Order: sequence, then structure tokens, then C-alpha cells
Amino acid sequence: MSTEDHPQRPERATETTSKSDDVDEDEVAQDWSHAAKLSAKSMASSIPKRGEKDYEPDGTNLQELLLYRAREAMFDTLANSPRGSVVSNQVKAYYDQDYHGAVIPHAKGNFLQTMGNVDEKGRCWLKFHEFVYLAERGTVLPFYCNQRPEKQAGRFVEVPLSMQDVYSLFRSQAEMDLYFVFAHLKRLGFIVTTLDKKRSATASFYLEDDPNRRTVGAIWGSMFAFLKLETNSLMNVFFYSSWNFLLRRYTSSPQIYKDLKRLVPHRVPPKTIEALRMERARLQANRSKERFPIAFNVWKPQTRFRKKSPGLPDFQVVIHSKNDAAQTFPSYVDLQEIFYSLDYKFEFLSETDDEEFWINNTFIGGRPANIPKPKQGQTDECNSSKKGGKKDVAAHVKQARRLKNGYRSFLLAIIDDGLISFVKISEADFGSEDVWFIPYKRPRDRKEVNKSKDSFGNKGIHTTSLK
Amino acid sequence: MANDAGDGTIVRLVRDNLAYCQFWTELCVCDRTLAWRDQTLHLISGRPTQKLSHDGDEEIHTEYVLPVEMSQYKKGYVTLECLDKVFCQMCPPSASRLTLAIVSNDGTVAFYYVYKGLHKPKRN
Amino acid sequence: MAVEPVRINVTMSEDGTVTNALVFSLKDIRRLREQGVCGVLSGSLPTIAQQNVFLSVPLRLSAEEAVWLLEKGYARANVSRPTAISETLQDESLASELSEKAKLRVEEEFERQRVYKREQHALKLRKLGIEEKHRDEDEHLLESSLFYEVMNDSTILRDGSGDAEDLVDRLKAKYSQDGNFKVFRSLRSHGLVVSPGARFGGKFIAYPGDPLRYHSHMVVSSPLDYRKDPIEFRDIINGSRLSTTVKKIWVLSGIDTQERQEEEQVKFFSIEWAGFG
Amino acid sequence: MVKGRSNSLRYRYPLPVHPVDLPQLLPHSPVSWVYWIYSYVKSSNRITKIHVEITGDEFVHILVKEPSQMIYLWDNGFFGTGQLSRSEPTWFERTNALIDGDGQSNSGTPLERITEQRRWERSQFKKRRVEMERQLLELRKNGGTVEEEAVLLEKQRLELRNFKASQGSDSLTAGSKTFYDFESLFDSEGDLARLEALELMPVEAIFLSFALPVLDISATALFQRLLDYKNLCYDTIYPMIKQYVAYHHYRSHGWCVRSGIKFGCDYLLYKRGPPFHHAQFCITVLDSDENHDYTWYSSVARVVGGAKKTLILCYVEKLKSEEDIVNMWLRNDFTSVFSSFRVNEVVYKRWVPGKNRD
Repeated sequence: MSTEDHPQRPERATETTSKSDDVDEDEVAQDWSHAAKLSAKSMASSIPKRGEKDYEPDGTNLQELLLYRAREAMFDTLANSPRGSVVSNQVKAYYDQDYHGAVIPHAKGNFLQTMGNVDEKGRCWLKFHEFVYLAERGTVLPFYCNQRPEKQAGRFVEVPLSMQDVYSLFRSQAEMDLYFVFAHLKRLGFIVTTLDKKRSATASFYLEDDPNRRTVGAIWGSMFAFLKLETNSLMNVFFYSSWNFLLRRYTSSPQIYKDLKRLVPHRVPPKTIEALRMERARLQANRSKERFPIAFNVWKPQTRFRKKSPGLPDFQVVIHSKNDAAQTFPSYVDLQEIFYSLDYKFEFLSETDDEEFWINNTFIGGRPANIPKPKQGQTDECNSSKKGGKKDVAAHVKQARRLKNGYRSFLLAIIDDGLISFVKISEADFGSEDVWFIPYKRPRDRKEVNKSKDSFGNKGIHTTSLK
Repeated sequence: MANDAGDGTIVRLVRDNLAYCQFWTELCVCDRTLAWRDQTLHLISGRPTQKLSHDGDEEIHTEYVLPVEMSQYKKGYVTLECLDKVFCQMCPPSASRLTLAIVSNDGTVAFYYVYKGLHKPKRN
Repeated sequence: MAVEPVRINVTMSEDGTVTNALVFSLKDIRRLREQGVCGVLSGSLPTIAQQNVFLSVPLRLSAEEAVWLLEKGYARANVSRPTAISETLQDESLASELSEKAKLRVEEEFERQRVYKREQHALKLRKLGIEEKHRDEDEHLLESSLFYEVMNDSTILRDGSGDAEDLVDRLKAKYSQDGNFKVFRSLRSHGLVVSPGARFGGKFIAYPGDPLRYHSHMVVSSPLDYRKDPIEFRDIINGSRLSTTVKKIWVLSGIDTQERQEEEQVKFFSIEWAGFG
Repeated sequence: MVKGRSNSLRYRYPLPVHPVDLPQLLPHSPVSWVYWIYSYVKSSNRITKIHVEITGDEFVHILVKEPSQMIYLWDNGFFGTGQLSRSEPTWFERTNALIDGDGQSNSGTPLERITEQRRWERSQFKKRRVEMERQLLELRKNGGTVEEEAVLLEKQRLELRNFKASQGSDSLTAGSKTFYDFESLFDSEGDLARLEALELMPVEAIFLSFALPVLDISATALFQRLLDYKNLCYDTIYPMIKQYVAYHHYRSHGWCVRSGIKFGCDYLLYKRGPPFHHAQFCITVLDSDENHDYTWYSSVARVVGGAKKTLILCYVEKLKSEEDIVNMWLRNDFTSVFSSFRVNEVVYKRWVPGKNRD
């Protein structure tokens, strides 16, 4: 019996569950005395450190006291963490109902690097979720006014908005959910943008739609699939008949496998630049209404980000609100739709995180995007640390990586009544990988060679090492 | 050994498992059965040994084990109503819980305690 | 309950659907918590805005929590529409009034801060043995360091729009038939505090008291039809395994619509991995 | 350990159909041709058929009872599960070793004994914890202060740590063996009875009859036993087709595919087999238009993730009409039936934003 075959045993599961995996979700995290300490302005009294919670109310006064203190720590922190800004940093943002966003007459602040659109008059336009986010952090002060502030004609009346007022402006639950996911990612430093309606203005991995290419792609694709199915079925008829093993002689196990694996067709997702563009061309024509639109483009935290030419995002996010009766978790048909619509840094295409590669493969409206190349020594730390070390990886390691990581992927943000979690869903392709063990013919000859390896135990004899 | 068709098979399998893998004693297939949706439900009573019981600090009580079938490609037949019936009609009133023995067609048996109503988890 | 019900806020969109209920007042949030309704804090905490573990108002209530509070009379719904703010403020005199009031409030608050800051400043100087002198640049510095606070509760939105009663009746009627709500209500009647449970593979998780102090005891699944639905053993295997590893028990719930008494309709069975086999 | 070497010898064939050794064919030597042809005719990939017993009616169990055949199926591709062992059928050897009172008997796997030891230690550990909780409650009942409580907790923490460290050092010394008496345990000769059978999952049995001629039952006869032929329609055959298509897909690309029920999914994929590698992948099979509530996915994913494995959702997609498929089935053209479905796979992984910032 292998050691892992006792999964129902909780002791074992606890051992193997990595700590960080659970810590981020377990309730242990909600110790507000910790928050009180983090929160500089907080005047909450620090309470005795006691990480562990109790099993159940035991009726003692001490427990009552501990509960009372825990609540005090929480409410003190909340009460002592006011929203707003000091007068010198004050930035007023005015809600605009027609735009359903806010306008800042004279914008300043770091947030401009990743949020808002500055027009020719120098006004900064915030999308509604950006407005709520910045107001909630106290970065901008939310206001309502009876006319656009720049006019200054007649009586100009501005009324400060409370958080309750701001939230009352959400037009639907879906918009509110979108905001919660946005804020969740923003708080962790990610750069998050909504997708622009005008495709021609945004960076894309794809060239402009080419109708000729589309037809050619379609014909090729279907012909190839048809031919493959037909040849396979002819060979299958024989293999699975009772004659096969009477008449044929297999001199190795791989030969048998090669015949076996023809039975079940599998989908091969696009894995190369060519395949991706071919598929895009073939399928663009019949896109129906999206049940799962991409909500956000997301970039990892970085200082180099430019709003004007952001390049391709690192991730794309789709939102699923699980308690909304009108929604379902995506089926494969839905997943397929989502995969088709993805347009981001397809990380599997480039082995190293190669700046050049992505610059050369980013287009805006069918033309190269002309993303400024980073100057020498200006690359982010995260990039430089990743470079190198990825070359010359053993074949079976590469294969394991392909199987584990898959190809195109997106993030599904799930909302469970305000609790947000993420799932990464990637296309996988086990049908294109063979992992069978190749038995060696004369084990006696190999004994000496294998001895050292065996002495380490019975696990981990790699297929590749025994060929 | 006789190989009864249908339910007999899994009752025997679960009993053997309890006797020869878990080392339970006083094993007994109860006479009373329950007809439920084409199936006949049997109950096995027995006493686990201290050594193998999960909650080692508790006293050993007689446990009541209900073998049920699980298939990869067939719908189950046990409903909540069915569990209630087993509790009311098959278990003695003194039984605090039922042990569900899920016999899968992959050759494994897994055991779960079932308590009627809301039950607190173990303290540790 | 003799006390004033808590105010919960929902926005009704054009198509008549409503958003989740939100609570902005800390006082109300505290009272809900003492009632055993915790909701989920969802807004950035401005002083530590770079994390998601400790969040601030608004408190987001689940549909079950909101309907339960309304049904028990512990809460009153304040229903507004996304256009309410601008409609209210179209009344120019009202807008001016609110604007003036706000300015007054800010000025009062600023004055309070000035007094406090001057006191602190004087105290510091005295400690250092420096003589107090009036300097313009100090005053300037003081003015620019005053804190402008964005309030939580609205002064613009008015209660008592006709929508509220209709909506509350509609919600109550809708949820009285809802299995999840029945389960929620039953868990509450057992004195348990209930939270969303998807992260533990269930519909709810249930605590014996305030989650700030107690570990949760149960992961509760969405209800089955007591008489019709076969139990998916796979759910038992996964559910009890997950629960046992985090010291909880897995609870299967069911609704028996043939029971006449509403309270008797909800059935629970608690399941745990037996630890052998 | 010699085990590594003997394992690679014992499990050298990944499938129960073995390749034949044909002599080298030299183009310029007619003699080698003749010898080759002779060898070709004489040799064969066939094996002695394995006998299966199928029990049950609505719920079917497929059993192999002959000891050498049980071992053969386990050794040549890790097919089946010992009903009293949850894995390789070792019950007989284990029990014999217990009866002989020889804990170090070389036929029993020491792993299982270690596991038992661990469980015992764990229960001791728990007892300590209960005692500590009691101490804490007592302190509180007696009006202990917060400071006193902190002191006690620190003391207890230290104690537990020491206790944990002391465990594991004195392994395999716990001895109390409880025995049992059951006449069915022994046969009429007074020898230990062969009570354990090897159970094959239906999909394994299909693979060993339809794809490889290993079992002494034809695919057609097997299906008649597994399915309700009286009410044959798409819905009665589809659930099994779906499972088999997925099983065959992974088997045929070289994976050792075993039941995934203990991880709440359909299959586990091992490279080579359980003695060589841990399973890395868990497979859950779905229809291409099937979906569930999110909690369904999240609980599978958490169980799988907790065991450090990767969850694959394998969606089986129908390429032909239901009518066509039923007709093929009625013609016993299973090859065409199984080829009428395509597998589509996705990796499902929890994503924690904090860990993906750079």
C-alpha cells in the first residue's frame, strides 16, 4: 500500500494541507486586535495575545470578557479608521449621472497612473467603480453638484456624499459585485481595468480580423478533423475485433498503447501563436451573446505601468455570483466561449518572461502596438529574477509542467454573499501527452546502473531514466 | 462461503471488513430488515476495539452499521427519509448514531457516523 | 423587541431587482452582531487599505439574513433607487440647505480639531521649555492638516418611500418557500450564528456564538428534498472529509414539505468520517 | 532497500498483455526471415484468461478470486482493489503474519503497521489536549485572570510540543493486539481462508474485455450484466459510456488509472503505478453541458488541493446524435460508440491573489 492511500484520515490531510493554503481562509485570521495594531491611528487597547478561539460558550465571566474585548477591538478599529483626507491632499470628485462616473476638475495623485481618463481640458474622468474605490479609501472626496463644476455659471451647489449615498448609486447587484472584485484586487496592489468597448483602441494579441484567413482556417480545420476521425475509425475496427491479438504481434508495450489511444478523440487547444490566431479567425464569425463576459484585465503590481499603452494584461477575470439564482457555474460550453474570447499574455507561449516577445506580439487595431521598450536596467525586479534558469529543463519535467498548468487560462472570481475567492481555469490536453512506462528488455544488464537510484527507495524511478 | 446475490454480498463484505480488518467483536447481522426502493437494507451491530476507534477517549458502545451501495454510474437510493426510517425502525432507541458503510463498486468501503439532528463536532 | 429596528439599505434597480442589503451605521452593525447576525464587512479600511482580511463598512447581509431580520421585526428596510440622490437634489433649495448644513458640520469639526491640535502643540512646547509664539506659518500648517471626513450615513436619502413595504412583502413571500432560507431560519432558532459557507464546501457554516471568539462547528449543505432526493455519497465523502480536517461536522439538510408545522419541515443529519476503514 | 529493484522487475509490464520477443530481422539473410516467420506464428500476445465472478443485481460487483490471477492483474497495470485491503490485495499475508504473532514478518507491508502506530499516537495526543482544555475551563471557573490564563496556555503549548517530539521515537513498540474468533476465518483444513477478492471497477472490466482480451467474458456479455437491457435507451447507457470514455482516454496514454472516490473524484492518475509515484492528478468526469453549484467544485477542489494534487475536469462531449449512438450500441459496435465522444479537459485550481503578485 502506498503511504498516501489513507485520504479519509484527517490527521494525514492536515499534515499535507499546506499552511498558507488554509490560513488565508480560516477564521483564525479575524483577530481584530491585530488590525488594531496595524492601524496606526487606532486607539484601541491592545488585548492579551491569544491566537486561539474557544470551542463553545462555557458560561464563564472570563470568556465573556474576552469576547467583549474582541468586539471592542473590532469596533474601535472601525470607529477610529475614518475615511477622508487632510485638507492639503483634498481631491474632490463629482458624481456625474449621465456618465455614471465621476469627474475631478483638477486631478492630482498617484492613482492617476492606473485609474481615470484625463481629457483635453485636464479633467479626470473616473469610472463608477474607480470613484467608489477611491472614495472608500479616502483618496477622493465624493460630491454631488447641480451642474458640471467647470461652468461656474449661476448658483453652484455642491453637496458632500456619504458612503451610503455613494453605494445607493449602484445600478444593479451585478455592478456592485463587479466593484467588490475590483476593490479586492486593487487592495492587493493589482492593476485592474475594465475592458474597453472599442476593440480597435485596446492592445490585443490578435491581428485585425482577416476574412480570407477565416475561410481558409475553417476549411482546413474541418477537413483535417474529418480525415483524422476516418483513418482512426478504420484502424479501430480492427484493433477492437477479436482478430487483433490472434493475428498481430506486438513486440513492445508502446505499440499496444499506440493502437489503444486511437479510440477516444480529444480536443487539442491552440498552443502556438499560429494555432491561436487561426482559431480566432475561424470562430470570430459566430460569436453569440456572452453569458460570461470578461470583467477585468489585470496586471501584476508594477511601477512601470502606463495607462496609455498598458500592453497585454497578465490575467483576465470573469465574475460568478454563486447565490444569484439567475446565474450558474460555467459548463464546458461556456468555458469554451470564455477561452475563445481571451486576449492576454498567453504565458505558455514564452518560456521565459520575455519582454521582447510580448512587445512583438501586441497589436492595436491590427498594427504593432509600439509599446516603448524598457531601458536597460529598468525592468522590474520580478522580471529579472525570473529570467534564466528555465532553459535546459528535462523533457519529463516540461511535460509535467504542461499537464499541470495547461494552456489558455482565466480567473473566475466567485462571490458568496460578499466573500470572494478565485479559481484559475486553464485548458488542458492530456491527449497529446504519452506517459507510458517503457520496460527495459534485459533487466539484468541494467542492474548495476540502477543500483544507486534504487538505494534511495522505491519511488521516483523516472520513465525517462530507464529508456 | 455462499455468495448471496444482491444485498447479501455487501452485508457480508462489510461484516468481513469489520471483523478482519477493523477487528470488531460481537458482530451480528440483525434480523430486522427494511425494504426500501428495490433494496433490502440490513443492519450490522458490533463493538469496535479501543485500539481502532477514532474517538479513543469515549466509552465503547455498540455501533449499528448500515451497508449501502454506491456506483459510479448509477443514482443512489438512500434519501434522508430513508435514514430516518433506519433510525426509527431498525436501531434500538439507545443508539446515539448510525454508521454508514458506503460500499463502492471500486472495491472499497468507507465508514461515516450519522447523527440525527445537529450534532457538535469533536472538541479536538 | 422594544428597541428601534436596525436600518438596512437596499437599492432597487430599474428592472425591479434589488441589491443585497447593506448597513452603514456602526451602531447598527454592533446591534446586529449582538443579535447573532454578522454579515460580511466589505469596504476598504482606510487606515490599512492594502489588505482584505480586515474590512470596514458597508456590512453586506446575505438575502437570508436580511429577510430573517425583516421577518422578525429586527430590521426596517430602506429602499432607494439609483436615481434617488439626483432626484432629491434637483430641489435646489433642499440642495442648498444640505450643502450649508454640511459646511457647518465640517466647520464645527475643523474647529474641534484646531482646538485639539493647538492644545497638543502648546503642550509639546511647554515640555520642551519653549515659549509659545503666534506664527502665521504654523497656522497655515494647521489649516492644511485638518482632516475632512467622509461620513458613512446618508443625510440625503429619506426613509419611507412607498417601495419599501411592497418590497418587504414580496421578499417575505418569495423566501417563505425557499429551502435555503428555511434552513437558515432553523439554524438561527438553534442559537447558531450563520455565515456563507462556499469556502468550506457548504451553503452555510454555523458557529456556536460570535465568530470573533468561537470556532465554527458545522458546514451545512443546501437542503435536499427529504423524500425524493437521493443522498449523493460523494458529497458525504468530500463534505465530511473537508469538515473533519478543519474540526467541523458536515450537516446534511433536507426539507420535508409534507410536515404541516413549518418548524418541523427542516431535517438535519450530522455526518463525520468514522476514522477507520 | 532491495524493494526498488524488485519492484521494477515485478511491475515491468504496464499492461496484462505482454509484448512478444521476435528475433531480429536481417534484410540480407533469408534464414533470419524464416526464423522470424516461425517465431511470429509460434508466439502470441494472448494470455490465460482471467476468470471474473459478477455478483449483485442492480449494483454489480466484479470479482477476481483466484489468488494468482489477483496478483497478475495487480502486477500488470495495477487493476482492481483488494476488498479488504483498499489497494493491493494483501489481506491474506497480513492476517497470516498477525496469526503467527510475528510483527516483522516479511510478507506483510510494514507501512500498514506504521499507520496503525501513528493512529495510536494521535489518539494519545488528543487525550492530552482534552485534559488541557479541562484545565483551562477549571481555571476560568475558579475566576482565573487573563494573565494567569496566558501563563497556563504557554505552559501547555510547551508541553504539547515536547510530547509530540517524544512520539515517533519509540515506534513499533505498541503491542496490544486484540484478536477475534470467527469460524469463517479458517477453512475446513484449519488454514486461513482466502476471504479477500480483487474487485474490478466496471470501467476496468470493460477495458480488460473490450480493449484487451484479458477477462473470460466478452464485452457484450459484460454490458448485458452491467446495464438494464430491458429498458435500453440513451439514458441507461450514457453514464457508463461517459465513465469509460474518460477511463480509456487516460489508460491509453499510459496512465495508471485508479478509482478517485477517496478524493471525491472519479479517477486518480499515477505515473507507472502506486508503488512508484504518488498520484498527481485527480479526474472528475462531467458532461460538456453539465454544471453544479459552485460548492460542488469547491469541495472537490479543496479535498484534492489538500492532498497536493491537481484537479482536472474532464468534459465528455457527444459528437453524434443520441439515436445514432443507441443504434451502434444495439449493433454491439462499441468501438464506434466510444469514438463518438470527445474529451475536453481543463485544470481547476484555487488561485490566491496574494501568491500571484509577482
